[in-house]
Amino acid sequence: MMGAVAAAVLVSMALAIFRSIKGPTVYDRILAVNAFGTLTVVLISVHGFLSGRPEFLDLALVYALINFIATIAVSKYVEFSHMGRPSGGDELGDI
Amino acid sequence: MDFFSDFPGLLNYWVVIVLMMIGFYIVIAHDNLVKKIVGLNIFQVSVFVFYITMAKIKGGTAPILAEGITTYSNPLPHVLILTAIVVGVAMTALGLALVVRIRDAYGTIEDDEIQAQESEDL
Amino acid sequence: MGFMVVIGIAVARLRNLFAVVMLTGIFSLTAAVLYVVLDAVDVAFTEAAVGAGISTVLMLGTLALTTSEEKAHESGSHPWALMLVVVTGMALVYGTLDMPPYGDPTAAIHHHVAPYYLEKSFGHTGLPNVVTSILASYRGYDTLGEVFVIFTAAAGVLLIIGRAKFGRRRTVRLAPGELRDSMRQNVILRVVSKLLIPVILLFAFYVQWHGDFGPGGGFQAGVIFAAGFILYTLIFDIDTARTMISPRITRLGLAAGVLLYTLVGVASMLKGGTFLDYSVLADTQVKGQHLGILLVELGVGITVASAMVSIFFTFAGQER
Amino acid sequence: MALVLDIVSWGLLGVGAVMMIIGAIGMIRLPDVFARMHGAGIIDTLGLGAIMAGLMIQGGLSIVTVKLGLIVLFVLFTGPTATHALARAALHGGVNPQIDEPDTGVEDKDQGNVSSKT
Repeated sequence: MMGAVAAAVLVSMALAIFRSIKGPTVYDRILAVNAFGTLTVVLISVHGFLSGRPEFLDLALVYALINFIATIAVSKYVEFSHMGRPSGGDELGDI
Repeated sequence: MDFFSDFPGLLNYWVVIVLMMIGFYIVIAHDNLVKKIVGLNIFQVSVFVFYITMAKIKGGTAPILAEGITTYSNPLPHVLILTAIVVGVAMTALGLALVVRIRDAYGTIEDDEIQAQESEDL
Repeated sequence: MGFMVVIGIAVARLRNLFAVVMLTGIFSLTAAVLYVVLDAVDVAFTEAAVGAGISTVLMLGTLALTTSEEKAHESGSHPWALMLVVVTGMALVYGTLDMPPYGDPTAAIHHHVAPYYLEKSFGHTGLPNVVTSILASYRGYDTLGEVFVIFTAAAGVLLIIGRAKFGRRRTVRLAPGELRDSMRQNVILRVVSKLLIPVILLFAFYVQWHGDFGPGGGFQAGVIFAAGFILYTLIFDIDTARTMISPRITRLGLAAGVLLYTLVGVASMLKGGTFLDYSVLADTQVKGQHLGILLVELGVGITVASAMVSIFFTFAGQER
Repeated sequence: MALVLDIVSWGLLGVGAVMMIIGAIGMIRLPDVFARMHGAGIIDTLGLGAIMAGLMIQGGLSIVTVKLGLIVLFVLFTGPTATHALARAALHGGVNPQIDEPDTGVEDKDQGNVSSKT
């Protein structure tokens, strides 16, 4: 059963990768990366139970955390950094 | 996840080699400097995977001692790669800083355009 | 593994650098999953924090400073490059034919010092995480070298692009009350981040001190700690972040971590041992080792955290 | 009692797995970014939540359960926030087509959808 869950997660990961490679807009890619991160969290937890040593869940927590920060950084980058915007301003450099 | 560990013999190494070659190709065939650094990263990751693959022992678990477990994977490559990853990101940062600096000096991050400007100056 | 190849090829083909950076993020997440499957939890920890988090952010910073489009080549593909790559790959595949098969417990690598570490490390250091014991104690010299490399890299970044450029400086003074077009305006983000940042920093400390017993340690904790500040900088702006933790502090921390590491070594010399021999630091060997590893990991953590924060600040503070 | 718990946990895991796949298919099939966010939302909330709940029951009362709970809490906090930031970025960017990629080929029409909806 655990194996089935892991397989389902892997299939979803494949779909997310497909979206992130294909993704017509930048936002599709970001969305896919975010979803991929969530799927990774699940996969790590399930793998912990599969291999019988479920105490390594700190890892999954770090993944969730980093995933969030990366998504915020990317959203900020696409929202505020327009190259060559005349007004300059401090939103340009601080991604 | 069982089908990961049921891979026959050398397949893992071959995948590592394919990855390494992809990274190598990016580094030598692309002119964009950021792309080159990405290629370098891929190359790096392939080496990491190679080491970690060598460390794995079938039926072993992570090298954190606990009661009732006798087989552990080899911890030594893990240590080497752990530090290598952090050093790798420091190197990446240095490379990216150089790219930014090059962009300031030449106004471009394409290798061939930089070469062209250099030959004009001479 | 199949995923990684697909992503790698896609990275090679895509021309939009932004998409390439995104794919690199996924690539490194996949690599981290692979490490977990191959039992390297500590490595996966580091890769997740460093590869997926910090390097993505740094690459975005570079893209913000340069350009996000790769120019098309006139020459098209490079047949010579492809040929060279294929030939090298063939040679390497030929080389693997002599490698021991995957997961073979009789391979040469598992019979040198590894069994010694696995059997003796608990008796020597009293720590269940063998990776930490090897990292900080048996191979303490190596790790000291790595810390110096990180120190040097951060110093190099500061030297190369750390100075504000003349002529390109255009500081825009905002009238009081004028809306800043930034993420600070976004209430939801601001509130959630304010809630989360203390938790992140606390978690970093947990990883730092718990590294002796589970996956974790100085390198990972430093990166997570830095990630907390990076999040703050993303939500507010670089100037606000600089008032909170000034570049002086990060520079000081950069040196202090390395110094702490070295001083532990010197202290063990003064107490009659050799350099970085922690056994003499306390009454019993196990206690001494434990204390030494704790201090050394703290030094590593301080250096890594300050290095990451100062590198990020340097990139973020570049264009203003 | 143990059997009941097992059945409940398997049920939750199954529900979670199905939700994951539904969400991922949604991310592929739906027409534009804002619609696709709903697919990602299913993965974030119901998929992750159900699987974690199932694992919690498997793990029993221990530190593992606490950590799983922390993960769920964390993702429930961050997931919607990240999606919100992304949606804002997309909304602002959809008006301004210069962050488009040029090499999308056929699917460039999707961008038209985005800007017409915003």
